[in-house]
Amino acid sequence: MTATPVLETRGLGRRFGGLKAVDDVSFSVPEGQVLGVIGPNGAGKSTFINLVTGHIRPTSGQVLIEGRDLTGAKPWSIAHAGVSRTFQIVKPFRGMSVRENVAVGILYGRKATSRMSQALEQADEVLAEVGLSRLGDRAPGGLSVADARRLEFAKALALRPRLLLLDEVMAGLRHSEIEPSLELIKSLKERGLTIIVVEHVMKAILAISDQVLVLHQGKVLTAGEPRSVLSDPRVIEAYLGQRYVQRREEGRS
Amino acid sequence: MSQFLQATIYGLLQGGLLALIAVGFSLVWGVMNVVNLAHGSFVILGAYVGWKLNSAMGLDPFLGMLVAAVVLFAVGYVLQRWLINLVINGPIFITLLLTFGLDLLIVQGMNIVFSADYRSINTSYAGDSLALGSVRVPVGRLLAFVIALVVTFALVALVNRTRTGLSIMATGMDRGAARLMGIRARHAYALTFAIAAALAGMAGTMVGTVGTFNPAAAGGYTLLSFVIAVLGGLGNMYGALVGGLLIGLVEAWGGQYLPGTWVNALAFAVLVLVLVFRPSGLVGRAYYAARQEV
Amino acid sequence: MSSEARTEDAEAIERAATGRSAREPAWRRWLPFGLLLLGVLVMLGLQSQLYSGQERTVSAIFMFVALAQGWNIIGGFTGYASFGQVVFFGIGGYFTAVAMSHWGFNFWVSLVVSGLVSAAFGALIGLPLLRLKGHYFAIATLGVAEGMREVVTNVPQLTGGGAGISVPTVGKDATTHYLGNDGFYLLYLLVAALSVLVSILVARNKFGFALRAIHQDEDAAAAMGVNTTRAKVSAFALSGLVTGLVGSTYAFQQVTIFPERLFDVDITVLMVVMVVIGGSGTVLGPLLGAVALQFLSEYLRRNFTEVHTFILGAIIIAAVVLLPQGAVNYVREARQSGEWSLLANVRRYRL
Amino acid sequence: MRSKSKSLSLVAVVAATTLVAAGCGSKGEKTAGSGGGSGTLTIGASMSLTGALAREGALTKEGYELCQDKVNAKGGADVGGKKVKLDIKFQDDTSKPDTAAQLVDQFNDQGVKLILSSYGSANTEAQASVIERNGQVMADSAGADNKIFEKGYKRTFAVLSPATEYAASIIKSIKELAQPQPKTIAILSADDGFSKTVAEGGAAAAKEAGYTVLPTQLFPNGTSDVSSALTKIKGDKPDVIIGSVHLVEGVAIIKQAKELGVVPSGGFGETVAPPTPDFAKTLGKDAENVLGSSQWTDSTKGSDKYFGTAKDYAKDITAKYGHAPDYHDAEASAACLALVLAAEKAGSTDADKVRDALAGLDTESFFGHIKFNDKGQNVYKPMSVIQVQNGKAVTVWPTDSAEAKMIWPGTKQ
Repeated sequence: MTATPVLETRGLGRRFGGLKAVDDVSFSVPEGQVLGVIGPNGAGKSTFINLVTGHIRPTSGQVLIEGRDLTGAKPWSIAHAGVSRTFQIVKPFRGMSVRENVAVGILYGRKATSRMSQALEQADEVLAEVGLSRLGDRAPGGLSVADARRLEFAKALALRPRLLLLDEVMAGLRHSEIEPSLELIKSLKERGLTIIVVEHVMKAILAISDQVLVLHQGKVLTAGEPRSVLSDPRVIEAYLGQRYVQRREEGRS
Repeated sequence: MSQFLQATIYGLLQGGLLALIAVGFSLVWGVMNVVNLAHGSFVILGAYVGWKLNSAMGLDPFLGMLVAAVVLFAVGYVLQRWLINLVINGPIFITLLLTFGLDLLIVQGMNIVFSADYRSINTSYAGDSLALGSVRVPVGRLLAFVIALVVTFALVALVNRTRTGLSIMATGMDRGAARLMGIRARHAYALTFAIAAALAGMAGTMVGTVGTFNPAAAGGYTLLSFVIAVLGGLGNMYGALVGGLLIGLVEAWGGQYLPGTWVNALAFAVLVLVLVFRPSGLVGRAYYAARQEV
Repeated sequence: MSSEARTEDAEAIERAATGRSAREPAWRRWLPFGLLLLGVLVMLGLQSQLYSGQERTVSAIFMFVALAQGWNIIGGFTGYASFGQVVFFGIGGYFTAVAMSHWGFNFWVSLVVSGLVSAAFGALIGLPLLRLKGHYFAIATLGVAEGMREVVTNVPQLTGGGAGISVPTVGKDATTHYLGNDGFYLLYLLVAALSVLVSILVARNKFGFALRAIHQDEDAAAAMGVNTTRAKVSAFALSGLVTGLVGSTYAFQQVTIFPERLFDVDITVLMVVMVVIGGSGTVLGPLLGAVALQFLSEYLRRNFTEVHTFILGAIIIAAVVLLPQGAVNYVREARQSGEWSLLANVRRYRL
Repeated sequence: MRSKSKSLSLVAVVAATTLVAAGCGSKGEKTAGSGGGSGTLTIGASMSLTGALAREGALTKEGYELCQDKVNAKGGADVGGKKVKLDIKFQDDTSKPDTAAQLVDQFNDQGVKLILSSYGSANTEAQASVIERNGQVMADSAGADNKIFEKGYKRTFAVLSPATEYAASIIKSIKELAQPQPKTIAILSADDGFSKTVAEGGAAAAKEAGYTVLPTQLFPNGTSDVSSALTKIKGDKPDVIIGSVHLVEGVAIIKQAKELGVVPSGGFGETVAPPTPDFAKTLGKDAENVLGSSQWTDSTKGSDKYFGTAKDYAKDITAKYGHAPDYHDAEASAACLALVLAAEKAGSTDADKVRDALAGLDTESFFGHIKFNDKGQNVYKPMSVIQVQNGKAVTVWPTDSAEAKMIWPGTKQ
């Protein structure tokens, strides 16, 4: 394919002392696709996101966003380049109302406005998208787990991103709560957003990913179309474990 | 040359004393993330205890400092257990302010009780000095230096080897986990603070023996403790020792070779540079570097 | 730290109450400015009621209002506890003294330039120091302030060193004639009003959002496109500007200034005490705190000549233990939760 | 937002009302406290009772209090033919110049025009400029730095000899009495304005006396570690070490000189440290034979109707405060005395009249001769040089009031 990918990494790596948290990761995400990233705990998934979003400087390799080399750029530059992310541990601005939380992204995001009232109005729109309208005046401290995750979503969307990185947005959610977020991601995809989803919830990965990337001990174990990747014996052995296979067998018969 | 040697000896001896003052400060900071602005007033309080015992009943300060240690231990325990623990979870300037209030209280209290007159503990021997060639080694400071080293090492041993010590460390590293292990954080904290106060008290008595003191002198020792704790890496007790000696030398040499009183600026310059370029301290990494509230 | 989190939650309830909806009526947007104006007018009216010396006493209150507001920008909104804030006071004061006595500047020029110089200094030391967090930042700034005092002491040919430096205020070499207590009352009132105005603007505009975001979570703020470095440095410079202006005014009022006083750590501590007791991160808190504490210490000094600092220490301790979140925030929370008991309040930070 | 604005207005009101209240409060004071004419002679005194200068501040207060007692014991001062009681209002300036100046202004509000100075040159200097502006009058008991008197102030009068005399008088006494005569003199000085002026005065006098003077070594004001300054001069083997110091640095010099084996062939001279009883108390036998200079000793010549002689004064202090008189006590009492005598001479408590009376004052007192030059300094009173002998400070110079012979050399090799 000729179109420049939204995100491309070349031999991206980061070592902490002796440990290689992320090691020589190269791949690319084409426009409008959803990439699922899986791997056991400590496989380097979050580090990988932090490298892409500039929260950690890579020790080797490159990060290209829509062809521009943004290796080692500061988080805010990355954000202005159209990449936004959620945090695995939600990071709401506790001193502010939910609405104001989102407004920050609108005031400083890619299409930044500096008119306060305008920003707050747009914030309400974003809250509506993720279904938090009714909570605009509340303090984030009081939100339920699900709503807190929705707020992370809203804050990320407030930047009007082209690429969205979701770091375990479904962790700790009940099944009933997972559905709506899946719907949300799908709708975003339909709007042409490119999305990277880091998840443990296989169901979610299968449901939404066009491609899946498996990290293991910082390296790319394999990548490709979801079902084939998930049935790859190395992946099963490294990550999913036998029980998962058995369940799938049972599921078939 | 002999000038340089003299300055070096003197700096080292002074540094040992400073280390003893700072090690407790550093421990408190490391374990409970409290910067105790009243630390210097503990030093002076200790000096007064030693002075009273000496002037009232002629007790030798190097014995008196043990009493000072006991008294300050009690004071420290009470303050932490029933006062500082009340705000220990607050943002940093809350604890800073509380200890500042304490400092006002103690210093002004000493002013009222002992008056602001300068005091000094007199011994027949502390002022004498051994002559090594052209260089003199003052007896009192030498004694203080040796004691400072011994006590510091004893403290390290206590913290690393005994159950109490371990409980303190554990609480410092992860209060939640420590509680699960059945350690009572309040008690552990109070102990830590008490130990720090006791050391400050001992050091104070020695300060009073080799020098002069009055309540107003408290602030200076708090500041020095800052510098040394940061140099050594907070909570790192050996670090505090190295930091103390280093500051002692820096000031002695600076005093020799810098014009005017530029030497005063030196300590702070070192402090800021270390913070900017090596925030975890010069000596390895601080035990509690992870606890910088990042 | 989880403890931090718990405390933030409490603040959250309160601050959320102030969360403005998009459809805020215009008159409310202008209310704070109106009230500020009203306050200034009241103070102007008050002047006629005061003896010259009382004017000076009240001027001291204005001075601390401005100092507290200055600290609040970096310490309250941004959450970086600067314990060397007095360095801006000192630099502002000494620049004015030196400019007026050596370089023949008149006061008004010196005032403005002193402010700018302090701001520049803030930016300069901000770049390296603002990478430090919590206590480390606090102590680094403290070190800068103490160090700067020694520097000033050691260049006597310029600053007069420990012997102090005098601004020419009478005779032919007086570049600006001394303002007298009436004049300084107005000048300090102006500076105080300015500081409050700055504070109001910061509290409600885009910049203030960035600072509050940084206070709460710096990573998240950066991820949302806030150039945290620029925001923090600007905040530090801005607080330096305000503090420097006060220092400059102080130097001219004192005529003769000394390093020990101009870089006196007690001044920093007073700023912090005032902000914390009043309520940090709010516009009103520092104002209240400064007024209250100045009245209190003045009253104590007059009536307990021997033991007033002792009492002040006790009061600070009590205040910190009972009202750790500051009066303003306490009232707001209490309004929200209906929990007015101070004892319940103590639990918040208790071990 | 709402709560914010509400309370904001609240503050404005609260502040306003409280301030107005304060205003009225002191309006009351004004009528009560104003000195002019009424039955009392009211004097305002801002003291350093807390903070860095608390010690000297306390002594100064003693001096002012004793003055009040003495004058009132005689039924008060005789102003314009009628006896008026002396009423000194004390306020704490917490050792801070700005507060000291502010207090002078506050006294002015209350109609208190006659002021007794705070302790130390910094505070006094800050006060002097305000005094000048308010048309008050100040008797300066402790601000000796000549700098204060170079400003052309007309309303501040210092009873004490100027700073330049402190070290110079020691040099003069050595020149006159010391046998064998020293050759090299080293001067160590604290880095505050007063001490530096003292050191300059000393150096000048020493050069004039034909001694070799080593470059002055500075150390921080109030430090208890002067080792580096001592190590620097050790090599040059000075015959006399002069310290321009306060008590704490003075003690440090003697202690650490011993530790470092710095032993001048002649002896030590340390301006104001040795005269204070604490000096000998703190240093024990090491204090022996150290020279010091004092504004006053109990053998100072002269007497006056309120305090009698210096010896009487010493008795009174000891009786009232249970310690031997410190020269700070005497300075303070003398300043107070000067104001009282001036008021009597003027026959009025009016500031301008008292000022003129002070300018023309020329009298003997327990403190020695009190007479001011046109700058307001008392240059007519010689300073006494004392020496610690057997744990007690005794006057050795000027010889006409000496209690003992100067022991020289003061140090045993």
